[in-house]
Amino acid sequence: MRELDFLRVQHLPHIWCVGCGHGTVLGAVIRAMQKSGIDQDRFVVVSGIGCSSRAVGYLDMDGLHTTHGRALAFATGIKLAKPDLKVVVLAGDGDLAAIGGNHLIHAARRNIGITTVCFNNGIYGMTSGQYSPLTPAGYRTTTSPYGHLERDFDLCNLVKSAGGTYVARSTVYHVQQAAMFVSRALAHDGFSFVEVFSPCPTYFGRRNRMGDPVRMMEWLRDSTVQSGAAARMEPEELKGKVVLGEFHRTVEVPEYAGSYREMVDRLRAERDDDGS
Amino acid sequence: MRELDFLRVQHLPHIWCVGCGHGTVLGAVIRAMQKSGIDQDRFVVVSGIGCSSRAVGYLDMDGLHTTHGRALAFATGIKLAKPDLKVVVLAGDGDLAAIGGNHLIHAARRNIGITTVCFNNGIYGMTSGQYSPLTPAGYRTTTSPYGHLERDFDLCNLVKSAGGTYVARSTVYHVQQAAMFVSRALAHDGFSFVEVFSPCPTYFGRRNRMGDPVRMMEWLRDSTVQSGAAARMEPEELKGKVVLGEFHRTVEVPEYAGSYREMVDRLRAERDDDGS
Amino acid sequence: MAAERWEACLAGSGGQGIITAGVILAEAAVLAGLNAVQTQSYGPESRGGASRAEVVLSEGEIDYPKTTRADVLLAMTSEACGKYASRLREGGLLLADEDEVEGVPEGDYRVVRAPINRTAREELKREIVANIVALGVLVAVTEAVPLEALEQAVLARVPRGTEELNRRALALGVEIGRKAAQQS
Amino acid sequence: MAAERWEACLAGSGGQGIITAGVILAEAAVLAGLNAVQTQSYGPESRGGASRAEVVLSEGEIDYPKTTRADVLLAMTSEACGKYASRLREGGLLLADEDEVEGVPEGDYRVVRAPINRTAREELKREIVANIVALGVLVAVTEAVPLEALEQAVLARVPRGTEELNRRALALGVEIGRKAAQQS
Amino acid sequence: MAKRRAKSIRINEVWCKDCRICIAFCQPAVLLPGRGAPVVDNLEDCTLCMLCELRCPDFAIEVVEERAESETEEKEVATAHADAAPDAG
Amino acid sequence: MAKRRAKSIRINEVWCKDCRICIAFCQPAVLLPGRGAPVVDNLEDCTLCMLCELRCPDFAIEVVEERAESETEEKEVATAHADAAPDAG
Amino acid sequence: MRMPRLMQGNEACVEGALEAGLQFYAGYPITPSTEIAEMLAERLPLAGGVFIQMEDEIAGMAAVIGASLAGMRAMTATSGPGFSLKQENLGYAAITETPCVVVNVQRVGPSTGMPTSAAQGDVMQARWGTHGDHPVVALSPSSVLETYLLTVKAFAVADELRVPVILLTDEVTGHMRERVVLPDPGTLPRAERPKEGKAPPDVPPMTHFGEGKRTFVTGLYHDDTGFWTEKPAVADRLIRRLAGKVESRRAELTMVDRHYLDDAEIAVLAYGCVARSALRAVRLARERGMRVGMLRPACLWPFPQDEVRAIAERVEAIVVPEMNLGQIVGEVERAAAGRTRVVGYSRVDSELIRPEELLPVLQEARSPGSREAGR
Amino acid sequence: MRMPRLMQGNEACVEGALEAGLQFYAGYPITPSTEIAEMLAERLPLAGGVFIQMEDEIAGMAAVIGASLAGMRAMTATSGPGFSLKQENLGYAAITETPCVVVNVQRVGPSTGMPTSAAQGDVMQARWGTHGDHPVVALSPSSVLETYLLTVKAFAVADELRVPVILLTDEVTGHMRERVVLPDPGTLPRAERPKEGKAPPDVPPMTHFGEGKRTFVTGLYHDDTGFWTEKPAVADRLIRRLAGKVESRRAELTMVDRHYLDDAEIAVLAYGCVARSALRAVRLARERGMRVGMLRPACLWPFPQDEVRAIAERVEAIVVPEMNLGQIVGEVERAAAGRTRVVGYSRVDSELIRPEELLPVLQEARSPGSREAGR
Ligand SMILES: Cc1ncc(C[n+]2csc(CCOP(=O)(O)OP(=O)(O)O)c2C)c(N)n1
Ligand SMILES: Cc1ncc(C[n+]2csc(CCOP(=O)(O)OP(=O)(O)O)c2C)c(N)n1
Ligand code: SF4
Ligand code: SF4
Ligand code: SF4
Ligand code: SF4
Repeated sequence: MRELDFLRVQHLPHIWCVGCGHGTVLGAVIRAMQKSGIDQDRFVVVSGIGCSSRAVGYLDMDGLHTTHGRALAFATGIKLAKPDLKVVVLAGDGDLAAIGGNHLIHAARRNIGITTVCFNNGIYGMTSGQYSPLTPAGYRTTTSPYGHLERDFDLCNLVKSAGGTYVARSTVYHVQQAAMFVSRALAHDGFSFVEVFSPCPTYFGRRNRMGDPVRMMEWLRDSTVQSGAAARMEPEELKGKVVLGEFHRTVEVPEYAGSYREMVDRLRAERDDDGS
Repeated sequence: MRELDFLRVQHLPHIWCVGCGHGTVLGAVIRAMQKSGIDQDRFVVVSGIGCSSRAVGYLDMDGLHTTHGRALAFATGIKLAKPDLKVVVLAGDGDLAAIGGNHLIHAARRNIGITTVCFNNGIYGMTSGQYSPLTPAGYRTTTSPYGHLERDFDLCNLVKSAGGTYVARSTVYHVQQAAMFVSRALAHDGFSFVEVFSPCPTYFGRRNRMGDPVRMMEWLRDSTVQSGAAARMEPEELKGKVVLGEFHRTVEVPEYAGSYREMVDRLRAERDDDGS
Repeated sequence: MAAERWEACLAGSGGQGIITAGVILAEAAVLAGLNAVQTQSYGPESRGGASRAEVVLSEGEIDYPKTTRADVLLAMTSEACGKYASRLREGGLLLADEDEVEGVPEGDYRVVRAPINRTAREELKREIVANIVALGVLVAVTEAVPLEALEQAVLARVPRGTEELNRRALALGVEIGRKAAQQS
Repeated sequence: MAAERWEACLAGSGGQGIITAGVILAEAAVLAGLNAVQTQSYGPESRGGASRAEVVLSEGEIDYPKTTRADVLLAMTSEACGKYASRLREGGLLLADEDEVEGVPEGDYRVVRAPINRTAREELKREIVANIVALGVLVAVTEAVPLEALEQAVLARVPRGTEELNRRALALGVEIGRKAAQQS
Repeated sequence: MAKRRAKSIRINEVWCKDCRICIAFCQPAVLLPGRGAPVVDNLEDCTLCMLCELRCPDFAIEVVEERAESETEEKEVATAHADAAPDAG
Repeated sequence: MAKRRAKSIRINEVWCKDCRICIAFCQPAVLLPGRGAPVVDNLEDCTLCMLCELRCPDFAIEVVEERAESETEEKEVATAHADAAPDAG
Repeated sequence: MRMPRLMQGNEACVEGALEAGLQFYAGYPITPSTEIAEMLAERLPLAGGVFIQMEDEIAGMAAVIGASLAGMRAMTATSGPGFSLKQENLGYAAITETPCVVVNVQRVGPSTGMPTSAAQGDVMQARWGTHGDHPVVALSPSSVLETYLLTVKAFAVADELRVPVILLTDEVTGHMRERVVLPDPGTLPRAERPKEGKAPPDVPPMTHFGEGKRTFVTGLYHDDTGFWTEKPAVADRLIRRLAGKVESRRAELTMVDRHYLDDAEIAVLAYGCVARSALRAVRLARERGMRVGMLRPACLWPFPQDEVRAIAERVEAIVVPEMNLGQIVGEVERAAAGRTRVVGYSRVDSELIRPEELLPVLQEARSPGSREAGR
Repeated sequence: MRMPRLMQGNEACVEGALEAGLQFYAGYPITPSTEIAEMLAERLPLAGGVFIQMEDEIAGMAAVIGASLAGMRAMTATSGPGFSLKQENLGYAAITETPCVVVNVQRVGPSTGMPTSAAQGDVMQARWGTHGDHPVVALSPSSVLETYLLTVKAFAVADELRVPVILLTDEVTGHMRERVVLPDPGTLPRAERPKEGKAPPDVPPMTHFGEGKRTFVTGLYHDDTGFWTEKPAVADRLIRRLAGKVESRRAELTMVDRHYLDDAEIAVLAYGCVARSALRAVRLARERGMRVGMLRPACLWPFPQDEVRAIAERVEAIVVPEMNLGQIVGEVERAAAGRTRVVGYSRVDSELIRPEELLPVLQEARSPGSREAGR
């Protein structure tokens, strides 16, 4: 398996549970990286804290496992310091959208050249199953024992509204699509965001009668619909379905780290002209 | 002036600069409150830190002047503790959208019954003029001396995407419209958000050749367009213009504090039934 | 039954219900009027890595809450056995799964082996109740708590609808425990 | 010129350029080879509330950086005058705006009044240079720093294009300062 | 209904910061710059659009309508109260 | 081009956690549950869709294509390496 | 007295909070405190209260303060990283005199550290974690029962003094299950928030939002009306009163257990889970004929300096074992002020200190030089 | 030597940082530190570096660490509220051994407090603000020139020891303008980050992102490869090494000024802006014939305990004036360990302590009982 070239195999098997989707997302990310043609040593992967965030430890490349929710803020420092590096953030929905929500919208607003992959399992896995901002209403978690009352974000829509310039969603069931989106995200010059549904059978599954990993995969298959198909469906039919696809892509907005470098170069050239 | 009934007049004149729009926004908010028919003693006004956030000190009602950026999180506690109170957050663009951005999107997601008025001057006034997430690209501030490189949020769009159920924008030039939007926001059961452009002649103005308060008002007049008119304009014409109007209003989403109370009542009724 | 201070260490891998077993044992002791403390140790990968529960029983005050010189070690895996055998006091009891634990380290303690997992898997068709079988074995061999208290504690903690299964698991555990004790 | 330790307190309201005046005075001192420290005090409403600059000059080390017993107090408003007059040392100099400051508190100090704001407003048509006029007055009366150094410091700090205005403001300040000193 | 007209325009000179917004956007040019606060020039032209009052950032200008006698009295009190402590905050 | 077929399906039993996702979604039912890891039942039916490998959360299953000799060799090394330290982390 | 039962430390905290009249919980999950949130998510709605999981710890602390100001008894629970994030708003609670309880179930730090293991590394942070001078009350239980009792106490102190109170527990105490016999409901003292006319001179009466009092609350320095001020004299009075209201009640807040101190030559000072190890070590030492005693403070802040000073007068050494690199030992040194030798002992590898390992330390403390004490 | 010029404290910090090779600044505006950001927004791009204003202080600290790990010299500046928010990531910098400089221009706390006034209320927070045990180096300048010098030093220490270094200044020192003569560029010592083969035994060599080393960095306990571990022995080694690398360099890090101590009966220990008041008070006291001397630590953490102890042996009392309710005075008490009387003096009304007000305190320290010292 070529994927193993990008893994610190000495640390496998990984800590993830039986049937946890995070390993599948990681595989998709690796294949997209390998397809990108970018040298393994030009990547820096950055994460927060959570089961998903451990992914960066398994990748055999520069990696930064930061504090909970802050991956994008650390990544912003790296990208601005070394704009030539390909900075990739891998983290969970809790990490990116709960405690890290502010960094997400601001990174998107700046359109900084970071590719973010959100491992969305709709729950806090690492801390054993509390609700996250991506837990759909009505589902049970340890902190919503009577069914969740809050609505979940449409994270792709949020990132787009905040200013992200490549935005897409897929699932580990649709693993090839997920890899394709990540690979387009990597090719994109600007803030790119891919949300991948990744089951947590242990906590999300068990509490919601889907403890079997296979059952969770079926759920991903049955509760989602591709954007193309969705466009042809009635609102009624779409109820309870999540739409997958590429939602936004624009190349008209300048990437931030590049703009900054340009400004620096311009200012220094002006100064040198003045000086001469 | 009826407005004075809602002010702690002993603390006037307020600290705001000559021509600062914050006093005008405050006046509009007061008139909307008075029009709402809600008892003065049923309001709690909550703010963060900034020139604008001082507004809550001048209002003669329950008021909470919190830490920078956290107004909505404090307000959430108040609303959940006493759902019958009318909780109103008054704060600046820096407070709400920079450090407080996460609380803003989560309050919107929960659709908690808080009315938020953003005093948007596109700058940090209190700390003397650094850029904010609402500073438009290209403008000069003390921390963007060469012209601002980042894009600003479309805050109304962001709040709508996050889940807010009443979203509108106006300016102090259009002060009557601003008051009308705030008054509709107060009437709305759910998370309501009104962005009001409010000039900071001292810092935003002076750095951008608009130090004169009158000049800033003209700028608000000339750089904005009403949504009705905007709908009939070509994209070319709209360039550089900010659209004003009501952008979103839905009553289909339940208000969070109310839903929570309902759940509590249901659970307790069930338990009591069990017990009998 | 425990008099002064009696210590048990229950060790296996995550997902084997080791901690639940420890809790039930402590609860049984409380039901029986004893003082009890139960502690545990687990890693972030609680769903796979090593897992350990410690139970201290006494008729009096329990100061230090963890085991120091365990009276009993229940080892559900080889790894657990190798790691914790040294915690046994001289003359203590090492209770090992007959199939899963290979090669018991040398030491001054009594070794009892019982087919805990096999019984759960084959007799009860539910590997998940191995922990209850283990409790049956442990209490049969040590008489740390009265069996009635143990049964009551088991039934109070297991999910509704599984009472019968667990009752049987406990009974089978006691049975193989007695048998094993005689053989050892 | 300042020998041991010379202290000035400049007080007025926000927006009057009081702090700038303090900075310029300190810079002039540095240009003249003196040691100088300038500190300030301001509230959040810096654009309206009270504003104060303190300048300490010395030929040697300056330990405590604020005024304790000021040699000079420049008071641009009545409020400032009332608030800080007590900081003057015995025999110190109170320099007050002739029109803005009403009723100088009693004390053992010399009082000099000059039409600082009026000169800026009427002679120079720019109230904003009142601080520079004040500096002229202050240095004319006290000779705390050489006038050339002061002019150099003023010109180095004012916005480009306003040099001539400020030069005139300074000259007028010196003029009314000398006149006022004679009269007092 | 009789034509509505302004009885007076009151300016709180202690609160007014002389930003001149009221002056600049008054269509009939009722107000003129003064020393530190606007002055009312031709009251009779006032159309009672109220924008000066609504836009004033300092609650410092009040347009009093001819008829609204009783309401005015009430306000008098509040304004006086306000003047009593002009330098707090 | 010759019809592509699987040469072998290798399962890393140390890494495999027996989630059975590979088994459940294999259309031609090539794989069957085993003791602790899937077993290959009828290799010949494999359509080389690769979904089992792509979806495996544990990098534990590899479908080796008939022709891809050289590439396979390479991997052998990596897999061996992996097995060397199965309990780290 | 209620039935004996086996109870987890975190559960005892929940039971104590509910007994104290908890109505509002806002927090953010973090190991090893999460059980508190989870149990309250289930229990609070049934008690007519409110549970909310906020977007982060900062928001959790903020919502707690908001709810408390609206009149509810409110708390949050967290562990190291979350405790660090709550610091700014903890200071806000202090300056605004908002009663609330913050539970920190300590784990190994710094940073993410070892999330599932116990430590006592946040003791000094509990005292000094937020910027600026501020009063702190921090209680530290050593058993499951005491977790219950101190939780009830925490609410009483918070309400009475209008201060945030920190319950500083640890992974061992929080996750340990222990036989407890809880006191009957309603038998433990509960305090009311000070009301107009019934408030002590140094704690202002509290009005809540929605009571028609037009209450204004700010984190700026403020005068007696609550409005901001920059007047130095008012500022001085405020900050000294805030510190003073805790400082002047040092005696009432001090809670210490004494064991075998009467004839002791060596005293051990230990708190939290380590006190369990220490007590056993003391007993083992006594068995070996050493005259060792123990002082266990259950209230760490304010620190029981007078009690320590008194003991320092009488013993040859005070040994302070901690699961950190030496935090409370510094306070002991300060209180002892040279009157006796103070010997720290640190264990920072995530394992609870074992009684046996303290014996050589005690030995060494009695006759220094025989071995290198501490590690 | 360069031309004399009048320079602001915050400006000196900027000049020092640029002299030290600063390449990256990320922060969030806050009074009274903002000038640092504003000047760097102008200067850094011209120097080829990067300035960014982040969405909050947490992000500012995070970006600084990220940039440092990518090889840039990086810093941030803030004041109390922001310093509280940065605590979690400060601990992350400590455990990941990421060099960086954090400037805290202290203002009056707690909470929003008095934003435009000076205090020294964050001194203990600088030591203990983040959860868990962690090493801290904190420098505190008393003048504009020293702000420059200590900023350069801060970067040198950060790079050499791979630690975050805190520059603890205050509103007075930060906003004060003073005549300075800066040393010639390049004349002050600069350190390099430890490299493979050239690293001291207790500071691991540093590799940066983008160097092809596949560096892995985590805030979990980790082994020498940087990978997470839960092994107690490895954890123990890590945390003790982290603390030890600063502790073992206590002597090198200690920087104290001594004034008139030779024959002193009373010593004053003061730091930061208050040292200016204290020095004048000492001189005034000498004029009045009192034998008073002064010790001024410029490095507060690690605290110069040996120096204090040595003085405690010789004087009748040590007076510690601070613009807080008594923070460093606790360290002095601890170090003095009963060898001399320690007298604190607090001023917390936002005004700089005046030399005259210290005279009665000194008097009282010499002959206790004559009046109530302190306030
Ligand atoms: C500041 C802070 N708060 C809380 C935690 C505890 N914590 C660790 S991971 C996590 C959430 C994990 O959820 P997610 O990011 O969705 O990842 P998953 O584990 O589900 O993959 C939480 C709350 C922490 N480590 N730090
Ligand atoms: C945690 C924290 N960070 C920074 C500050 C400093 N600060 C005070 S107000 C403010 C921004 C004000 O901008 P905005 O909210 O837009 O209000 P405005 O003053 O422009 O009305 C900042 C950065 C603070 N008080 N607390
Ligand atoms: S707890 Fe959930 S998210 Fe975490 S490893 Fe297990 S399945 Fe995956
Ligand atoms: S600084 Fe700007 S925002 Fe603040 S009061 Fe002045 S004009 Fe208003
Ligand atoms: S998908 Fe992978 S882990 Fe799951 S059973 Fe198949 S080979 Fe094993
Ligand atoms: S490659 Fe496809 S057909 Fe072949 S075994 Fe895997 S899932 Fe089945």
